[in-house]
Amino acid sequence: MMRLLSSHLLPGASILSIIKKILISDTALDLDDLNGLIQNNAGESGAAVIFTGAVRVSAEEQGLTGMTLEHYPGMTESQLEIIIKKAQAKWHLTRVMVAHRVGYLTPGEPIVFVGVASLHRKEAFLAAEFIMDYLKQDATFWKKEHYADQSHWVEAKESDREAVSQWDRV
Amino acid sequence: MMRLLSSHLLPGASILSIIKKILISDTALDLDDLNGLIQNNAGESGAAVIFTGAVRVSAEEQGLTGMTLEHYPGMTESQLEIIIKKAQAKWHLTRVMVAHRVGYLTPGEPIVFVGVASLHRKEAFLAAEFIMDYLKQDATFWKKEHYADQSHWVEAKESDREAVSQWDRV
Amino acid sequence: MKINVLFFASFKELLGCSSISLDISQENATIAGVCQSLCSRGERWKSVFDEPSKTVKIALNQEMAELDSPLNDNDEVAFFPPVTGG
Amino acid sequence: MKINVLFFASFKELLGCSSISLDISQENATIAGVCQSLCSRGERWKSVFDEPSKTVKIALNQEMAELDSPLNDNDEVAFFPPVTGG
Repeated sequence: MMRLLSSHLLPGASILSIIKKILISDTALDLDDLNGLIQNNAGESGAAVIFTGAVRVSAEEQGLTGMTLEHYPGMTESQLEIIIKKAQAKWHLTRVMVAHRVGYLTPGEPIVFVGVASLHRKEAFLAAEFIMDYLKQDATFWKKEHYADQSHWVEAKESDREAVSQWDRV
Repeated sequence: MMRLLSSHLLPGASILSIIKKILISDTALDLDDLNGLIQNNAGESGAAVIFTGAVRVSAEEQGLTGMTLEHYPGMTESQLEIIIKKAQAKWHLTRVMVAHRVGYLTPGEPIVFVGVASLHRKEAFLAAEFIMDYLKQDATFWKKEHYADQSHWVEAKESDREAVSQWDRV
Repeated sequence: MKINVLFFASFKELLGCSSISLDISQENATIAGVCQSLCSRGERWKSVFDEPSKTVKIALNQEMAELDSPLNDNDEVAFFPPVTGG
Repeated sequence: MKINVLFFASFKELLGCSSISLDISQENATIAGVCQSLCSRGERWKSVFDEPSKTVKIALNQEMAELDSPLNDNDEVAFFPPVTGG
Protein backbone atom coordinates (compact mmCIF):
# COMPACT_ATOMS: atom_id res chain seq x y z
CA MET A 1 0.00 0.00 0.00
CA MET A 2 1.57 3.29 -1.11
CA ARG A 3 0.17 6.30 0.74
CA LEU A 4 0.86 9.77 -0.64
CA LEU A 5 0.67 12.02 2.34
CA SER A 6 1.02 15.44 0.85
CA SER A 7 1.26 16.55 -2.71
CA HIS A 8 0.63 20.00 -4.00
CA LEU A 9 1.24 21.57 -7.33
CA LEU A 10 0.93 25.34 -7.12
CA PRO A 11 -1.07 26.31 -10.23
CA GLY A 12 0.17 29.91 -10.35
CA ALA A 13 3.83 29.13 -10.89
CA SER A 14 3.97 27.98 -14.49
CA ILE A 15 7.68 27.23 -14.77
CA LEU A 16 8.58 26.78 -11.13
CA SER A 17 5.68 24.68 -9.95
CA ILE A 18 6.65 23.19 -6.60
CA ILE A 19 6.07 19.50 -6.06
CA LYS A 20 6.50 18.09 -2.58
CA LYS A 21 5.68 14.55 -1.57
CA ILE A 22 6.13 12.31 1.44
CA LEU A 23 5.55 8.58 1.19
CA ILE A 24 5.67 5.93 3.89
CA SER A 25 5.18 2.52 2.34
CA ASP A 26 4.91 -1.01 3.67
CA THR A 27 5.54 -2.43 0.21
CA ALA A 28 8.65 -2.14 -1.99
CA LEU A 29 9.55 1.40 -3.07
CA ASP A 30 9.17 1.76 -6.83
CA LEU A 31 12.46 3.49 -7.60
CA ASP A 32 11.65 4.02 -11.28
CA ASP A 33 8.53 5.98 -10.33
CA LEU A 34 10.30 7.95 -7.62
CA ASN A 35 13.32 8.75 -9.81
CA GLY A 36 11.02 9.90 -12.60
CA LEU A 37 9.19 12.33 -10.35
CA ILE A 38 12.47 14.13 -9.66
CA GLN A 39 14.45 13.63 -12.87
CA ASN A 40 11.78 14.11 -15.54
CA ASN A 41 11.10 17.75 -14.81
CA ALA A 42 10.55 19.16 -18.28
CA GLY A 43 13.37 21.68 -18.03
CA GLU A 44 11.94 23.55 -15.07
CA SER A 45 14.80 22.57 -12.75
CA GLY A 46 18.08 21.77 -14.46
CA ALA A 47 19.61 19.94 -11.51
CA ALA A 48 18.42 16.89 -9.58
CA VAL A 49 20.05 14.91 -6.77
CA ILE A 50 18.72 11.59 -5.53
CA PHE A 51 19.90 9.64 -2.52
CA THR A 52 18.87 6.04 -1.97
CA GLY A 53 19.74 3.90 1.01
CA ALA A 54 19.33 0.13 0.85
CA VAL A 55 19.63 -2.80 3.25
CA ARG A 56 23.37 -3.39 3.15
CA VAL A 57 25.26 -6.65 3.49
CA SER A 58 28.91 -5.68 3.83
CA ALA A 59 31.57 -7.06 6.15
CA GLU A 60 29.76 -5.67 9.21
CA GLU A 61 26.43 -7.27 8.34
CA GLN A 62 27.63 -10.69 7.15
CA GLY A 63 24.82 -13.19 7.58
CA LEU A 64 22.07 -10.58 7.72
CA THR A 65 18.83 -12.19 6.55
CA GLY A 66 16.56 -9.15 6.76
CA MET A 67 15.49 -6.05 8.59
CA THR A 68 12.28 -4.80 10.17
CA LEU A 69 11.47 -1.10 10.00
CA GLU A 70 8.99 0.28 12.53
CA HIS A 71 7.72 3.86 12.73
CA TYR A 72 5.41 6.18 14.64
CA PRO A 73 2.51 6.84 12.25
CA GLY A 74 1.53 10.49 12.25
CA MET A 75 4.63 11.77 14.00
CA THR A 76 6.93 10.46 11.26
CA GLU A 77 5.06 12.33 8.57
CA SER A 78 4.95 15.58 10.53
CA GLN A 79 8.69 15.32 11.31
CA LEU A 80 9.43 14.82 7.61
CA GLU A 81 7.23 17.81 6.74
CA ILE A 82 9.23 19.95 9.17
CA ILE A 83 12.55 18.79 7.72
CA ILE A 84 11.44 19.53 4.15
CA LYS A 85 10.20 22.98 5.18
CA LYS A 86 13.56 23.73 6.80
CA ALA A 87 15.32 22.73 3.56
CA GLN A 88 12.95 24.86 1.48
CA ALA A 89 13.67 27.84 3.70
CA LYS A 90 17.40 27.47 2.97
CA TRP A 91 17.36 26.62 -0.74
CA HIS A 92 15.12 27.13 -3.73
CA LEU A 93 13.81 23.64 -4.46
CA THR A 94 11.37 22.97 -7.26
CA ARG A 95 10.72 19.33 -6.35
CA VAL A 96 11.14 17.32 -3.17
CA MET A 97 10.27 13.66 -2.70
CA VAL A 98 10.96 11.71 0.48
CA ALA A 99 9.95 8.04 0.62
CA HIS A 100 10.67 5.51 3.35
CA ARG A 101 9.94 1.82 3.73
CA VAL A 102 8.46 0.22 6.82
CA GLY A 103 7.87 -3.49 7.47
CA TYR A 104 10.13 -6.41 6.61
CA LEU A 105 12.96 -5.84 4.11
CA THR A 106 15.51 -8.20 2.59
CA PRO A 107 19.15 -7.36 1.70
CA GLY A 108 19.44 -4.99 -1.24
CA GLU A 109 15.92 -3.58 -0.87
CA PRO A 110 15.65 0.22 -0.79
CA ILE A 111 14.89 1.69 2.65
CA VAL A 112 14.87 5.39 1.88
CA PHE A 113 14.63 7.71 -1.12
CA VAL A 114 15.37 11.44 -0.95
CA GLY A 115 15.10 13.35 -4.22
CA VAL A 116 15.31 17.07 -4.84
CA ALA A 117 15.29 19.19 -7.98
CA SER A 118 16.57 22.74 -8.18
CA LEU A 119 17.80 25.34 -10.62
CA HIS A 120 21.43 24.90 -9.53
CA ARG A 121 23.45 21.81 -8.67
CA LYS A 122 24.94 23.13 -5.42
CA GLU A 123 21.50 23.73 -3.95
CA ALA A 124 20.32 20.28 -4.99
CA PHE A 125 23.36 18.56 -3.42
CA LEU A 126 23.08 20.53 -0.17
CA ALA A 127 19.33 20.04 0.19
CA ALA A 128 19.43 16.28 -0.41
CA GLU A 129 22.21 15.80 2.12
CA PHE A 130 20.49 18.11 4.64
CA ILE A 131 17.21 16.22 4.39
CA MET A 132 18.98 12.86 4.80
CA ASP A 133 20.96 14.07 7.83
CA TYR A 134 17.85 15.38 9.59
CA LEU A 135 15.78 12.35 8.63
CA LYS A 136 18.42 10.17 10.33
CA GLN A 137 18.21 12.27 13.49
CA ASP A 138 14.55 13.29 13.73
CA ALA A 139 12.27 10.97 11.77
CA THR A 140 10.67 8.35 14.02
CA PHE A 141 11.84 5.14 12.37
CA TRP A 142 13.56 2.21 14.08
CA LYS A 143 15.51 -0.63 12.49
CA LYS A 144 15.80 -4.18 13.75
CA GLU A 145 18.34 -6.45 12.11
CA HIS A 146 17.71 -10.17 11.72
CA TYR A 147 20.44 -12.80 11.52
CA ALA A 148 20.07 -16.57 11.31
CA ASP A 149 20.46 -17.02 15.08
CA GLN A 150 19.45 -13.65 16.57
CA SER A 151 17.81 -10.26 16.08
CA HIS A 152 18.69 -6.88 17.53
CA TRP A 153 17.61 -3.27 17.40
CA VAL A 154 20.13 -1.04 15.63
CA GLU A 155 21.76 1.56 17.89
CA ALA A 156 21.83 5.25 16.97
CA LYS A 157 25.23 6.45 15.75
CA GLU A 158 27.22 9.36 17.11
CA SER A 159 28.28 10.18 13.52
CA ASP A 160 24.64 10.88 12.63
CA ARG A 161 24.36 13.43 15.43
CA GLU A 162 27.57 15.07 14.25
CA ALA A 163 26.26 15.20 10.68
CA VAL A 164 23.32 17.34 11.78
CA SER A 165 25.43 19.72 13.88
CA GLN A 166 27.40 20.68 10.73
CA TRP A 167 24.35 22.37 9.25
CA ASP A 168 24.42 25.12 11.86
CA ARG A 169 27.24 26.58 9.81
CA VAL A 170 25.37 26.63 6.48
CA MET B 1 24.50 5.01 -30.44
CA MET B 2 25.50 4.28 -26.85
CA ARG B 3 29.23 3.58 -26.46
CA LEU B 4 30.47 2.03 -23.24
CA LEU B 5 34.02 3.17 -22.96
CA SER B 6 35.23 1.32 -19.94
CA SER B 7 33.54 -1.25 -17.82
CA HIS B 8 35.19 -3.66 -15.50
CA LEU B 9 33.83 -5.96 -12.87
CA LEU B 10 36.63 -7.29 -10.70
CA PRO B 11 35.83 -10.99 -10.30
CA GLY B 12 37.81 -11.45 -7.07
CA ALA B 13 35.83 -9.06 -4.90
CA SER B 14 32.57 -10.88 -4.26
CA ILE B 15 30.80 -8.30 -2.11
CA LEU B 16 32.66 -5.16 -3.10
CA SER B 17 32.94 -5.67 -6.83
CA ILE B 18 33.81 -2.32 -8.36
CA ILE B 19 31.84 -1.19 -11.37
CA LYS B 20 33.04 1.86 -13.26
CA LYS B 21 31.56 3.11 -16.50
CA ILE B 22 31.88 6.13 -18.74
CA LEU B 23 29.37 6.77 -21.49
CA ILE B 24 29.32 9.51 -24.13
CA SER B 25 26.13 9.25 -26.13
CA ASP B 26 24.70 11.09 -29.12
CA THR B 27 21.25 9.69 -28.40
CA ALA B 28 19.00 10.26 -25.36
CA LEU B 29 20.41 9.01 -22.04
CA ASP B 30 18.29 6.16 -20.71
CA LEU B 31 17.91 7.33 -17.11
CA ASP B 32 16.09 4.16 -15.99
CA ASP B 33 19.04 2.05 -17.12
CA LEU B 34 21.60 4.39 -15.61
CA ASN B 35 19.75 4.73 -12.30
CA GLY B 36 19.41 0.97 -12.06
CA LEU B 37 23.13 0.43 -12.48
CA ILE B 38 23.77 2.52 -9.37
CA GLN B 39 20.68 1.92 -7.23
CA ASN B 40 20.09 -1.82 -7.75
CA ASN B 41 23.26 -2.98 -6.07
CA ALA B 42 22.09 -6.10 -4.25
CA GLY B 43 23.04 -4.82 -0.82
CA GLU B 44 26.73 -4.45 -1.59
CA SER B 45 26.71 -0.67 -1.16
CA GLY B 46 23.97 0.70 1.09
CA ALA B 47 24.21 4.28 -0.15
CA ALA B 48 23.79 5.73 -3.64
CA VAL B 49 23.79 9.31 -4.88
CA ILE B 50 22.78 10.30 -8.39
CA PHE B 51 23.07 13.72 -9.98
CA THR B 52 21.32 14.56 -13.23
CA GLY B 53 21.57 17.80 -15.13
CA ALA B 54 19.03 18.64 -17.82
CA VAL B 55 18.53 21.37 -20.40
CA ARG B 56 16.87 24.04 -18.30
CA VAL B 57 14.28 26.63 -19.32
CA SER B 58 14.02 29.00 -16.38
CA ALA B 59 13.79 32.80 -16.35
CA GLU B 60 17.33 33.12 -17.73
CA GLU B 61 16.71 30.81 -20.66
CA GLN B 62 13.22 31.95 -21.71
CA GLY B 63 12.69 31.11 -25.35
CA LEU B 64 15.45 28.50 -25.53
CA THR B 65 14.61 26.05 -28.31
CA GLY B 66 17.52 23.65 -27.89
CA MET B 67 21.18 23.13 -27.20
CA THR B 68 24.09 21.59 -29.06
CA LEU B 69 26.76 19.73 -27.10
CA GLU B 70 30.14 19.27 -28.73
CA HIS B 71 33.10 17.39 -27.28
CA TYR B 72 36.69 16.32 -27.98
CA PRO B 73 36.47 12.56 -28.59
CA GLY B 74 39.27 10.72 -26.84
CA MET B 75 40.32 13.56 -24.58
CA THR B 76 36.86 13.75 -22.93
CA GLU B 77 36.96 10.10 -21.98
CA SER B 78 40.50 10.26 -20.62
CA GLN B 79 39.65 13.40 -18.59
CA LEU B 80 36.62 11.64 -17.10
CA GLU B 81 38.79 8.60 -16.27
CA ILE B 82 41.21 10.86 -14.41
CA ILE B 83 38.39 12.54 -12.46
CA ILE B 84 36.89 9.19 -11.43
CA LYS B 85 40.31 7.91 -10.35
CA LYS B 86 40.81 11.01 -8.20
CA ALA B 87 37.43 10.40 -6.53
CA GLN B 88 38.26 6.73 -5.97
CA ALA B 89 41.52 7.73 -4.31
CA LYS B 90 39.59 9.89 -1.82
CA TRP B 91 36.57 7.68 -1.08
CA HIS B 92 35.67 4.02 -1.18
CA LEU B 93 33.23 3.78 -4.10
CA THR B 94 31.70 0.50 -5.14
CA ARG B 95 30.05 1.83 -8.29
CA VAL B 96 30.65 4.86 -10.48
CA MET B 97 28.75 5.76 -13.63
CA VAL B 98 29.31 8.97 -15.60
CA ALA B 99 27.23 9.56 -18.73
CA HIS B 100 27.09 12.67 -20.90
CA ARG B 101 25.07 13.62 -23.93
CA VAL B 102 26.49 15.16 -27.09
CA GLY B 103 24.61 16.40 -30.16
CA TYR B 104 21.33 18.30 -30.27
CA LEU B 105 19.16 18.39 -27.14
CA THR B 106 15.73 19.90 -26.47
CA PRO B 107 14.56 21.51 -23.19
CA GLY B 108 14.14 19.00 -20.37
CA GLU B 109 16.46 16.39 -21.92
CA PRO B 110 19.17 15.03 -19.60
CA ILE B 111 22.68 16.30 -20.37
CA VAL B 112 24.71 14.58 -17.67
CA PHE B 113 24.37 11.70 -15.21
CA VAL B 114 26.78 11.10 -12.33
CA GLY B 115 26.00 8.15 -10.09
CA VAL B 116 28.05 6.67 -7.27
CA ALA B 117 27.41 3.90 -4.77
CA SER B 118 29.28 3.50 -1.53
CA LEU B 119 29.04 1.89 1.90
CA HIS B 120 28.30 5.22 3.60
CA ARG B 121 26.12 8.15 2.60
CA LYS B 122 28.69 10.87 3.31
CA GLU B 123 31.18 9.31 0.90
CA ALA B 124 28.51 8.95 -1.78
CA PHE B 125 27.42 12.59 -1.48
CA LEU B 126 30.99 13.91 -1.52
CA ALA B 127 32.09 11.76 -4.45
CA ALA B 128 29.12 12.64 -6.65
CA GLU B 129 29.58 16.36 -6.03
CA PHE B 130 33.36 16.11 -6.55
CA ILE B 131 32.94 14.33 -9.89
CA MET B 132 30.39 16.89 -11.07
CA ASP B 133 32.57 19.83 -10.05
CA TYR B 134 35.62 18.46 -11.87
CA LEU B 135 33.58 17.40 -14.89
CA LYS B 136 32.40 21.01 -15.19
CA GLN B 137 35.98 22.28 -15.07
CA ASP B 138 38.01 19.62 -16.91
CA ALA B 139 35.86 17.54 -19.26
CA THR B 140 36.09 18.77 -22.84
CA PHE B 141 32.45 19.53 -23.59
CA TRP B 142 31.04 22.76 -25.00
CA LYS B 143 27.43 23.96 -25.02
CA LYS B 144 25.76 26.13 -27.61
CA GLU B 145 22.33 27.52 -26.82
CA HIS B 146 19.75 28.03 -29.56
CA TYR B 147 16.97 30.61 -29.43
CA ALA B 148 14.39 31.44 -32.08
CA ASP B 149 16.44 34.32 -33.47
CA GLN B 150 20.04 33.55 -32.46
CA SER B 151 22.53 31.01 -31.12
CA HIS B 152 25.51 31.47 -28.85
CA TRP B 153 28.22 29.46 -27.13
CA VAL B 154 27.79 29.30 -23.36
CA GLU B 155 30.52 31.06 -21.38
CA ALA B 156 32.39 29.31 -18.58
CA LYS B 157 31.31 30.41 -15.11
CA GLU B 158 33.56 31.72 -12.34
CA SER B 159 31.39 29.82 -9.82
CA ASP B 160 32.44 26.54 -11.44
CA ARG B 161 36.12 27.36 -10.96
CA GLU B 162 35.44 28.22 -7.32
CA ALA B 163 33.55 24.95 -6.82
CA VAL B 164 36.68 22.99 -7.74
CA SER B 165 38.99 25.03 -5.53
CA GLN B 166 36.92 24.00 -2.45
CA TRP B 167 38.07 20.40 -2.82
CA ASP B 168 41.63 21.28 -1.91
CA ARG B 169 40.36 21.37 1.67
CA VAL B 170 38.80 17.88 1.66
CA MET C 1 -7.29 12.91 33.31
CA LYS C 2 -6.89 10.29 30.60
CA ILE C 3 -3.48 10.00 28.92
CA ASN C 4 -2.83 7.69 25.98
CA VAL C 5 0.70 6.27 26.21
CA LEU C 6 2.55 4.65 23.29
CA PHE C 7 5.74 2.55 23.22
CA PHE C 8 7.88 1.88 20.19
CA ALA C 9 10.69 -0.41 19.06
CA SER C 10 12.80 -1.96 21.85
CA PHE C 11 10.55 -0.46 24.56
CA LYS C 12 7.46 -2.04 23.04
CA GLU C 13 9.25 -5.38 22.97
CA LEU C 14 10.75 -5.12 26.46
CA LEU C 15 7.42 -4.10 28.02
CA GLY C 16 5.32 -6.41 25.86
CA CYS C 17 2.98 -3.50 25.27
CA SER C 18 2.42 -1.01 22.44
CA SER C 19 -0.10 1.32 24.08
CA ILE C 20 -1.79 1.85 27.39
CA SER C 21 -4.43 4.25 28.71
CA LEU C 22 -3.52 5.88 32.03
CA ASP C 23 -5.55 7.88 34.54
CA ILE C 24 -3.36 10.66 35.90
CA SER C 25 -4.33 13.02 38.75
CA GLN C 26 -4.20 16.77 38.13
CA GLU C 27 -1.20 17.20 40.48
CA ASN C 28 0.75 14.48 38.62
CA ALA C 29 -0.01 15.92 35.16
CA THR C 30 3.49 16.00 33.69
CA ILE C 31 5.41 13.41 31.73
CA ALA C 32 7.42 12.71 34.90
CA GLY C 33 4.09 11.85 36.54
CA VAL C 34 3.35 9.39 33.73
CA CYS C 35 6.78 7.78 34.28
CA GLN C 36 6.07 7.46 38.01
CA SER C 37 2.75 5.80 37.31
CA LEU C 38 4.36 3.39 34.82
CA CYS C 39 7.01 2.35 37.38
CA SER C 40 4.30 0.80 39.54
CA ARG C 41 3.64 -1.81 36.83
CA GLY C 42 6.71 -3.94 37.67
CA GLU C 43 10.47 -4.32 37.46
CA ARG C 44 10.79 -4.06 33.69
CA TRP C 45 8.82 -0.85 33.66
CA LYS C 46 10.92 0.49 36.51
CA SER C 47 14.12 -0.28 34.56
CA VAL C 48 12.98 2.13 31.84
CA PHE C 49 10.93 4.79 33.63
CA ASP C 50 12.57 5.20 37.06
CA GLU C 51 14.87 8.14 36.31
CA PRO C 52 14.68 7.65 32.54
CA SER C 53 18.06 8.11 30.83
CA LYS C 54 18.88 10.23 27.81
CA THR C 55 18.21 7.23 25.59
CA VAL C 56 14.51 7.40 26.50
CA LYS C 57 13.03 9.80 23.96
CA ILE C 58 9.65 11.37 24.68
CA ALA C 59 7.00 12.83 22.40
CA LEU C 60 3.89 14.72 23.48
CA ASN C 61 1.14 14.88 20.87
CA GLN C 62 3.73 13.84 18.26
CA GLU C 63 6.25 16.54 19.08
CA MET C 64 9.45 16.03 21.03
CA ALA C 65 8.96 16.78 24.75
CA GLU C 66 10.74 16.71 28.13
CA LEU C 67 10.03 15.12 31.52
CA ASP C 68 8.60 18.35 32.89
CA SER C 69 6.22 18.98 29.96
CA PRO C 70 2.69 19.54 31.36
CA LEU C 71 -0.19 17.36 30.21
CA ASN C 72 -3.84 17.90 29.34
CA ASP C 73 -6.73 15.49 29.15
CA ASN C 74 -6.54 13.10 26.16
CA ASP C 75 -2.91 13.92 25.41
CA GLU C 76 -0.81 11.34 23.58
CA VAL C 77 2.57 10.56 25.14
CA ALA C 78 5.09 8.31 23.38
CA PHE C 79 8.31 6.71 24.64
CA PHE C 80 10.93 5.38 22.26
CA PRO C 81 14.68 4.85 21.84
CA PRO C 82 16.80 7.17 19.61
CA VAL C 83 15.64 6.85 16.01
CA THR C 84 17.59 4.75 13.49
CA GLY C 85 15.81 5.18 10.16
CA GLY C 86 17.16 6.12 6.74
CA MET D 1 57.63 17.74 -38.65
CA LYS D 2 53.94 17.08 -39.15
CA ILE D 3 51.54 18.41 -36.49
CA ASN D 4 47.84 17.67 -36.53
CA VAL D 5 45.90 20.68 -35.21
CA LEU D 6 42.28 20.55 -34.01
CA PHE D 7 39.80 23.34 -33.25
CA PHE D 8 36.65 23.02 -31.17
CA ALA D 9 33.45 24.92 -30.40
CA SER D 10 33.58 28.70 -31.05
CA PHE D 11 37.11 28.48 -32.53
CA LYS D 12 36.01 25.88 -35.05
CA GLU D 13 33.13 28.14 -36.05
CA LEU D 14 35.14 31.36 -36.16
CA LEU D 15 37.90 29.80 -38.25
CA GLY D 16 35.56 27.69 -40.35
CA CYS D 17 37.90 24.76 -39.80
CA SER D 18 37.91 21.72 -37.49
CA SER D 19 41.37 20.33 -38.22
CA ILE D 20 44.46 21.18 -40.18
CA SER D 21 47.79 19.49 -40.82
CA LEU D 22 50.81 21.75 -40.34
CA ASP D 23 54.47 21.38 -41.26
CA ILE D 24 56.57 22.87 -38.49
CA SER D 25 60.34 23.29 -38.58
CA GLN D 26 62.48 21.79 -35.82
CA GLU D 27 63.35 25.24 -34.42
CA ASN D 28 59.65 26.21 -34.25
CA ALA D 29 58.60 22.96 -32.56
CA THR D 30 56.57 24.34 -29.66
CA ILE D 31 52.89 25.21 -29.40
CA ALA D 32 53.88 28.89 -29.67
CA GLY D 33 55.42 27.96 -33.03
CA VAL D 34 52.13 26.43 -34.12
CA CYS D 35 50.32 29.64 -33.12
CA GLN D 36 52.79 31.69 -35.13
CA SER D 37 52.24 29.52 -38.18
CA LEU D 38 48.46 29.76 -37.79
CA CYS D 39 48.59 33.57 -37.66
CA SER D 40 49.82 33.66 -41.25
CA ARG D 41 46.48 32.26 -42.43
CA GLY D 42 44.61 35.57 -42.10
CA GLU D 43 43.03 38.13 -39.79
CA ARG D 44 40.61 35.79 -38.05
CA TRP D 45 43.40 33.40 -37.22
CA LYS D 46 45.54 36.27 -35.99
CA SER D 47 42.72 37.40 -33.68
CA VAL D 48 42.93 34.07 -31.86
CA PHE D 49 46.56 33.01 -32.11
CA ASP D 50 48.57 36.24 -31.99
CA GLU D 51 49.34 36.36 -28.27
CA PRO D 52 46.58 33.91 -27.36
CA SER D 53 44.69 34.95 -24.20
CA LYS D 54 43.88 32.83 -21.17
CA THR D 55 40.59 31.86 -22.77
CA VAL D 56 42.48 29.91 -25.44
CA LYS D 57 42.90 26.45 -23.92
CA ILE D 58 45.52 24.13 -25.37
CA ALA D 59 45.84 20.35 -25.35
CA LEU D 60 48.83 18.34 -26.56
CA ASN D 61 48.07 14.70 -27.32
CA GLN D 62 44.82 15.10 -25.36
CA GLU D 63 46.39 16.46 -22.21
CA MET D 64 46.34 20.11 -21.13
CA ALA D 65 49.45 21.97 -22.30
CA GLU D 66 51.07 25.41 -22.39
CA LEU D 67 52.44 27.67 -25.14
CA ASP D 68 56.01 26.55 -24.46
CA SER D 69 55.26 22.81 -24.54
CA PRO D 70 57.69 21.14 -27.01
CA LEU D 71 56.36 19.11 -29.94
CA ASN D 72 57.30 15.88 -31.66
CA ASP D 73 56.47 14.57 -35.10
CA ASN D 74 52.81 13.52 -35.46
CA ASP D 75 51.72 15.24 -32.27
CA GLU D 76 48.08 16.29 -31.92
CA VAL D 77 47.51 19.87 -30.76
CA ALA D 78 44.03 21.17 -29.95
CA PHE D 79 42.75 24.70 -29.31
CA PHE D 80 39.44 25.33 -27.58
CA PRO D 81 37.60 27.78 -25.31
CA PRO D 82 37.04 27.01 -21.59
CA VAL D 83 34.81 23.95 -21.27
CA THR D 84 31.09 24.29 -20.47
CA GLY D 85 29.75 20.75 -20.16
CA GLY D 86 27.70 19.13 -17.43
